[in-house]
Formats: sequence, C-alpha cells, structure tokens
Amino acid sequence: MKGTEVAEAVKEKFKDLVSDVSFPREMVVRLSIPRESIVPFCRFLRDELSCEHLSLVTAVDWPDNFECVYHIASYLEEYMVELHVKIPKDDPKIDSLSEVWRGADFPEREAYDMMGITFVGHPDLRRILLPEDYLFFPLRKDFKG
Amino acid sequence: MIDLYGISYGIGEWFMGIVAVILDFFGQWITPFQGLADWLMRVETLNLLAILIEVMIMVVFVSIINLFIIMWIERKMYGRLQDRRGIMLPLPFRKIQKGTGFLQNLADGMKLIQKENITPKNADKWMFDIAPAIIVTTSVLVFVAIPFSETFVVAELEGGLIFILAILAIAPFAVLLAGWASNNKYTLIGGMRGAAQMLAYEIPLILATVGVILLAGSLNPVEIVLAQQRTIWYGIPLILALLVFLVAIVAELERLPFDIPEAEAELVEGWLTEYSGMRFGLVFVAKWVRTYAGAALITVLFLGGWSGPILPGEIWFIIKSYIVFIIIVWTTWSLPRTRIDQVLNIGWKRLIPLALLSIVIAAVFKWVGWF
Amino acid sequence: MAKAKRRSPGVKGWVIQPLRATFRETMSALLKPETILYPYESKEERDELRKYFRGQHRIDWLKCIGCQLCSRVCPNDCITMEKVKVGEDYQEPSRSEMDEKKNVVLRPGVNIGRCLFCGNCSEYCPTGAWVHTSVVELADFSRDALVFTAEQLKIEGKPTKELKNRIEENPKLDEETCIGCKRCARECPTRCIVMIPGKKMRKDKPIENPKFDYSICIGCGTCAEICPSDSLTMEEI
Amino acid sequence: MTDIWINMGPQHPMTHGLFNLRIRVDGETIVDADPILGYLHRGVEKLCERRDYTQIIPLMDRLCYVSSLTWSHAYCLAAEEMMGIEIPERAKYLRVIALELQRVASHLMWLAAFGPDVGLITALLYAMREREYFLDMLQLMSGARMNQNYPRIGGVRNDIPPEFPHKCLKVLDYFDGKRKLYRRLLDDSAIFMMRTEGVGYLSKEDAMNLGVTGQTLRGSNCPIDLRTHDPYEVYDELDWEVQVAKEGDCYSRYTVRTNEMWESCKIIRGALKKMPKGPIRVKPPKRPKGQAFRRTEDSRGEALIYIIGEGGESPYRLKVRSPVFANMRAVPVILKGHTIADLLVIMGTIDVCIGETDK
Repeated sequence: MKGTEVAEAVKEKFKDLVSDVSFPREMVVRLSIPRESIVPFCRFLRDELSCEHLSLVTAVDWPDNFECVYHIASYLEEYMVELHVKIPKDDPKIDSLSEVWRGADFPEREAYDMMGITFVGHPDLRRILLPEDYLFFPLRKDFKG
Repeated sequence: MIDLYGISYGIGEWFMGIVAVILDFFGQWITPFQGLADWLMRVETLNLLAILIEVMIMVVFVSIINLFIIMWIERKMYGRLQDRRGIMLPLPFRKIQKGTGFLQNLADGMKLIQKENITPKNADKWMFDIAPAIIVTTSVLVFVAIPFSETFVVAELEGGLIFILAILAIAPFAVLLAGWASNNKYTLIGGMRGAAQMLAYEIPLILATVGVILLAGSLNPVEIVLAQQRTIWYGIPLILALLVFLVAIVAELERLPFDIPEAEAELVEGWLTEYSGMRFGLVFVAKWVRTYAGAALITVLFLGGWSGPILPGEIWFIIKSYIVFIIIVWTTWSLPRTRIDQVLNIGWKRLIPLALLSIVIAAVFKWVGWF
Repeated sequence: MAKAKRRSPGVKGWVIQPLRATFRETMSALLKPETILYPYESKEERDELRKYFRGQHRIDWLKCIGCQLCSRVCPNDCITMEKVKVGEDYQEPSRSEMDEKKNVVLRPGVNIGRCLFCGNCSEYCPTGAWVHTSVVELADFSRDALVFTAEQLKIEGKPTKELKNRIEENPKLDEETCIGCKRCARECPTRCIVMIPGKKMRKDKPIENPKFDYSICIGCGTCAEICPSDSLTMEEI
Repeated sequence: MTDIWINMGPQHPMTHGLFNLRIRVDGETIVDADPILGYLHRGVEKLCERRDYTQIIPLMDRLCYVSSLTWSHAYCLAAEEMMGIEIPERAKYLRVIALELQRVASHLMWLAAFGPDVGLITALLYAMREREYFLDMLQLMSGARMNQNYPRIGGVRNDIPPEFPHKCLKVLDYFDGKRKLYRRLLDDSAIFMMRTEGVGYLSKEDAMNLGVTGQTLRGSNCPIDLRTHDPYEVYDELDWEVQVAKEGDCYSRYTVRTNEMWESCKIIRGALKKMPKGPIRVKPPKRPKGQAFRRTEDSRGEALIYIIGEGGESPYRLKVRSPVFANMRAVPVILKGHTIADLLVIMGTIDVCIGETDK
C-alpha cells in the first residue's frame, strides 16, 4: 500500500477532518487532524490499516500553538503515517493514545515532561526524565536556561 | 615424612628445657621455681605445649603460606584464562611494574586493614561482628582434622570426617546471621539464599562420603587414606561419588556456577554487601581457605591422600590438592551462574539420587568383597 | 509459553564444552596474553594504526592565515586566537595587523580540557594548517596544564597559497547601507577585498564599497562580523 | 515474607548506566517493576536548538557512546532528507561499512556486559578483546576510536586509507575464527541455556503494541529490520539476511544479537567488494527549511530522528526516538513473575544504554 492509497482510505472514513495531506516520500503520508478525533482516528489506523507500531510522539512549540506529531508505522504494509495535531497554547490538552498503543505510555510522559502537554486519560502521567518537583517545561521556546 | 607432633614436641621440649635451666638457676634462691621447672618438664605440660605449637604451625602453614600460594594460583590462572596477564605487582622498590604479582594479595590485605570498619546504623551490632569470626574460625578449624600425611596432622580423630563435615556445616548459619544482621535487603536475600543452598548441598556432600566410609570402614581420615594405599584410590571405583562431592563442595564454597548467595550482578555482593575493611577481607580470605579445605578433602577421600612414589607424602598431598583446586578454579571461570531454583533442583533432584546410587555401588563393591 | 525444539547442549554442555573453550584460550594466553604492559610494551599492529589517529593538534604556522574559522566551527569553543610576534618569513597576516603592529599574527591555541577531538578544525581549515598527531597521553594534574598556547602547538611546514572555501559561503554587500569604512578590507585574512567607488555619494565624493574576489574568499565571515552597519551578509555560493 | 520494594540502581551492578529499576518482590519473585529514568538527562534536544547543523553531529555521537556512529548517521540521514540532497554512491558504501563495524563493536560490548549478567566474567574479557579490533578498524576509518564524528550531512568526513580493505578483512577473518569459542562458551553451555531459555517471554502482539523494536522485536518472531523494511543507504543491494528467532525469550534475543554480528561481517565483506570509486561528499545547503524524519536500525532498535528546520542556522526542533526508551516500557511487562536472578538476564538481553534513553 502506498502513501496515496492510505490517504484515500483515511479520507473516505474521516472526510473533512483530514487536512494538509502531503507525501514527503512514496511510503509516507503526512496529514493533520483536529485534536478531538485523535483517538478514533488512531484506532481506525490500528484496526483497519494495520498500523501496529507507534514510533514516536513529538511535541513542537510553534509561535502560536503547540503541535503533537505522531509517527505511526505499519509493519505489514511498510508505510508510515505522520500525524500532526494542533493544540492551542492556552489549553495544552490532548487525549492519550495509551489505550490504543500501550507503547505510547513513555513517549507521552516525555512530551508532558518536556513540553507540558497534558494527555487526558493517561494511566500514569508523571515526569519521566526530570525530577518530580521540577517547575518548568524546558523544551518550550520561552524557557531560557 | 614430617612428624608434626614429634617436631612440635621437640620444639616444646627444647624451649622448656631452656626455661627450666633458667628457673633452676633462680631456684637456688627461690625454691618454688624448682617445682615450677619440674612441672614444666613433665610430659603432660610438654604435651599441651606441643599441641599448641602444632596448631600454630598448622595455622601458619595453612592460612599464610598455603593461602598466599592458592590465591596467587587462582588470580594468575584466571588472568591467563581470560587472556590477561593477571596480577603483576612487583617486589617493592622495583622501577618497572612487572613482576609475578606474588605479593599482590599481601598488598590487598594491607589496603583492607587500612579501611574503615563500617557498621550500619540499624544493624544488629553483635551478630554483625560475630558472623565473620564464625566463618573464619570454622574455616581454619577444618584443617585440625585433615591429614597432610600420616604424621603431619594436628589431631588424628577417630570421627575426623564427621568433625570436618560438621565444621563445614556451621558456615550457613553464619551466612544467614550476617545477612540478617546487616539489615539490608540485598544481604537478607543473600543470606536466605545462602542458607537454602548450603542446606541443600550439605546432604549430597555427606551422602557422597558414605560410600568412602563404607569401603574404608573407618571415619578416620588417616585410616581412609591408609585403606586407599592398601587397595586403590577411591576416586576410581567411586567416580560418581567423586563427581557428586566435587559439585557439592563447589556449591558449598559459594563459587561460580553456584555463587548465588553473593551473585554480584544481582545482589551487589550478597550477604557481604555491608561488610567493609578487614572484616570483609577476613571473610574473603576464609573463602579461599574453605576452597582449599574442599580440595584437600577430595584429595583425602578420593585421591589417595599423600600416597605417591619418590617424593615425600606432604609434597604429594599438596600437589594433588592444588590440582583439584586448579580444576575448581577452571570450572569457576568457565561457567555462568545458575539461578536459585535451578541450584536447588540440581541439589535435591539430581545430586541426592546420584549420591544414593554411589552408596549402592560402594555397598555392592563391599558385598562382592573387592575391598 | 512457547517451548520450541532447540538444539540441546547435552551432557557435554554441563562442563566439557565451556572448559574446552577456556582451555584453548588459556593455552594460547600462557605464553602471549592479549594484554600488553602499557607504558613498556606496545603492539606493532596498533602502532601502525596510530598514524591515522585524531590526537593532539599541531598548527603549521606557515600555512595558517589567522582566519579564525577553526574557532568558529569548534563545537566546544575550545580554540582561542592569540596574537603572536613572528619573523619576516611568515605568510602575510591580514592587513589590520600589518598596519597597526608589525609582524603580529593571529594563531590558534587549544584548551585540550574542553576539546572533544571531533576534528572539525582540521576539516574546515582553508589551508590545511591544522594537523592531528597521534599523541593521546595528555592527562595532567591541573586544568591549567591542559591549556595549550599557540606557541606550544607550533610546527613549521611548507607555506601554501592554496585556499579552499569549505564553509561554502560568500559575503554579499548591501550597497544601500554601506558606509565605506574599509574595515572589512582591513580585516580580511586572505585580502580578497578591494575598495572601489560605489554609486552612493557623500560630500560629493563616491562612497567606497568593498569588492570581493570570490576565488580566494574562504567564507570565514570575519567581514560580516566586523561590519559596523551590518551591510554584509553571508550567503551560499 | 511480605512484599518489599528494592531499588536496583542507580548505583547497582545490574544497571549498565545510571537508572533505577524499582522492583517489588515477594520473596524472590518480582511482582511489579517501575523503571525510573533521567539520571543522565543532558537535554540533547534543547542543545540541538542552539547549535548549527554541523556542530550537532559530534553531539549526536554522544547520545550513545557504545554505538555513537549509528546516531550521528541517523541524524545526517534525517538532515539530508530535510535538505533534499542525495549523497554519492561511495559515501553510502563507506557509511554502511562504518555502521556495520560500529554495530559489531556495539554488540560485542553488549556481549561483554551480558556475560557478567549471567555470571560469566570471562565472556566480558573475550568480547572486549574482539571489540578492540573493530574499534581499531573504526579508528583507521575515521581517526577516533569511540566518538568518531564520521558521517557528514552530504557524505562522510574522509575517505578510507588505502590499506583499510586488507586490514578489515583480516579482522573479519580473525573474528570468524572466534565463532567456535563463543559457541562452546555460551551456546553449548547447559547452564547458559538454563538461564536464558524460556526466560523473559514476550509475545509478538505485546511486542508490537508496546512499541518494542530491534532485536527484542525480532526475537519475538517479527522479522522487522529497518535495513530492509525501510531501506536506507545501500543495504538492499547487499547480500544478507534478517535475523529472526521464534520463541520470544532471552535466548532468542541472544541468538538474534549474536547472529547479527556475523551477518554484519557479511555485509562489510560485500560492501568492501562492491564499493565504487568516486566522490565522498556533496555540499549541503545552508539554512534549510522544512521537516523530515528518517528511521534507521540502530544497534538496539529503531532510531528515528525527526527534524524541523525553519531557515535558521540551527534546527527549530529535533526529536530523538531512542529504541531503549521505548523498550524500557516493556520491561515491567516482561519482568512480571520472574525472579530477581532472571531480571539480570532480561535487562541484559534488552541491552540498556542510558545515554540514548535519557537523551
């Protein structure tokens, strides 16, 4: 399955929710969805499109909003989905994916630790790399040493 | 052959003779000294003195000369086994740091003496202090009954073998004591493991000797060796018992592959974790003493003790026991560590039946009348 | 639990096979162990490799032009440029040094304590003045002893006229803001800048603007850094 | 005995690095485990936002000091993807050789650490001895033994010296000769089998769902090797096989790792034979804009570098996916029900490298 076919399959199911579709490589599809539909979308990816592997959860601090980037890979079909989800700065919350992929546990904790994004429904949202009583979120752009 | 008792008695008599002459000289003026001199020259007193000197010679021989040699053998040997050079400390004041490393152990001991003896705050202080002492004393005490030759023996006991095995069996108690008294999770687990393992291996150890006792018809180590001189080394007919005994003694000594009580990768240093300074050093050294005791025991029971041509008996004994020691060292550094449940499985399920089988074999030999 | 059929180690596996393995190694190690007595002995094969080693630096003072590129690419800021007085036979230093103090050149010194031996300095050096030796025994008892001055790192090889632009950037002029102060031309380590009259006039005289000879520019960015009116920017070739 | 919590770490012989594995034990059986990370957190991702693209390469080397080249290579690959440049053919082959040498060296370091884990200190010395030869080769190639700083965005730092192929083949022959030693010492040893067989079982479904990658995944009967799955460089042109084991226990992971070493030797031989002549480096553009990610097969699993450039000297955001960090999530799952002694073997086969885990 190529990136274009994946994009079509996703668009068929989620229609308007999917936006900014592009293809950085042949087997990679990059798209963005609103943050409310992240869990059903990912469940669809896992169950219907055989995306077994959540590789990475990245939080990016853009000047006017946060962004969560999920890299999801399929072992069976060799394609990857790069999922961008925009999160407003004043309410950094997103649903946790740890019930879809248990492996999302640690990357989400790291994203919370470094960028201060709260993952709703996460079983154990603590700081992971920094001490428990640390006050700042160091990877935000306004954090200065 | 060196007559240990004769030598000791001679030394005692010579020394006491000098003392008695001096006392006699003063006895001209102070009469009670004459009686004292007479008492000193009596056979009973000289006997007591001879025994003390005997013990001292044995302790010096076993725990200083012999210990340094076996420690050197082990460290050098596993150095070479691992493609290294091993210890290389030269004699003092040499410029190039290249030597045989014979004094390395002495240097290590001196370093350990300088270290602080730390007792954990919440440890049971008395038991914590006593445990190493028990281990060291029992380890050295084994050599009371081990004959290096027919005459080079401190005490020729009728139940010598029972005595040796009993003394060896005290150590698990000390291990448990040390582990428990340290008040540390690692030491507690280590101590429990140590107790479980040593209890499990005590039984095959004793059962493996039963065959030897049957064939020799005696519990006296000297008698056992003499019986072997009359017939054949018991290691040959009782090869099964020898193997069981070897495995059991390695487990008893807490050596790899059975060193789970102090598995350094999982329990830091096991029941030894909280010990420091010379207290640690003593226990560490006692392990080597016990290993040598194990090797000596195998020599006595299965390899014909001091019997051998040309060379004096003591030399033969030492050669044989060193070979056994080298084999133990060789296996130690070639095998991975087993798990506690596997250790107990091997002990209870494999070794005990094999040991019983070896008893049957020995009984058959005896019944047929070969021995 | 999946219990698959595997090749069982068998009875031999209990002790015999591991003992065989270690016995062979012991026998080969008895005469010639793998380890060497480090300060007294060395292995020939390893010695041969050492000539490719990225050890302590040496700087060929005759090749060095004092462009400061090395200190700019260094990830750890361990290179400091020192002004040293030299003889006549040295390659010409940049004009500013010539004008003010005769025979004073900039040469790099290295703080080994911070250096991570990444080799960026020798990689980006436009003249190849940086050389790595195989010296690795640099440990010392004080931190001060780890700071090597330019004089300590000096070697003298052959001077070279060959210049390579490894940064792959050239300065570009914004004529609108240039004030014609000539500082760039003075500071340029390769003297690739000449001042020519430009379009803008001041007091009825044309302002002199820099003109770059890109064939010998090494892209060090000194001119852009020194420019008081920020009218020079570094751009890709 | 009631349940007690034991801190395995941060200073403990079990931890190959600085991390704390808190385990709750009932007697000797582990009931629960909680890895506590972050003792070695250096803020690499934040540092990357302050450094220019070239200076990040030595920084990436230090993510994992045992397998540093694979990390700087992963970064270079991602940066090349973002800048949209294609590197010359010879540089690709050079990179493959360097990567595989590094992989063997890293696996040997793992073997050296795994030996004492199962109680065989002799294996440490033997594996370290072999590793020296591979580090020699890396030094011959790049000039440094450990943090090589060898790949560059757009190629590699320098070409190999002329005597390299000959010497490298000699080392590979030597290493092949030692294969028997390791088979006898470990594979043929009954006690080693007792310690590893059936211990630390991880099912295929669990492994995929937990985000486990690398040898741990391949040990669970899932033949995913990114060198063929998402090919980079010239791995698809060379002749080699993905190593898989079916059972999902520690012995499977052990066999996958050790077999990979021999496979890597095969790759190096093939690459040395096929390597073309030509340039080794192309010029990367300055101040790139865009975002890209590339995943590579690190020595321990899937390494993914996600890089966003906003037209500045340094990247806007750089994110490192560390394989061990993800594998660490599976540790409590695998550990449950095993004994303390098994913990070592399990952690040993996962091959923990805290440098990359804590970033």
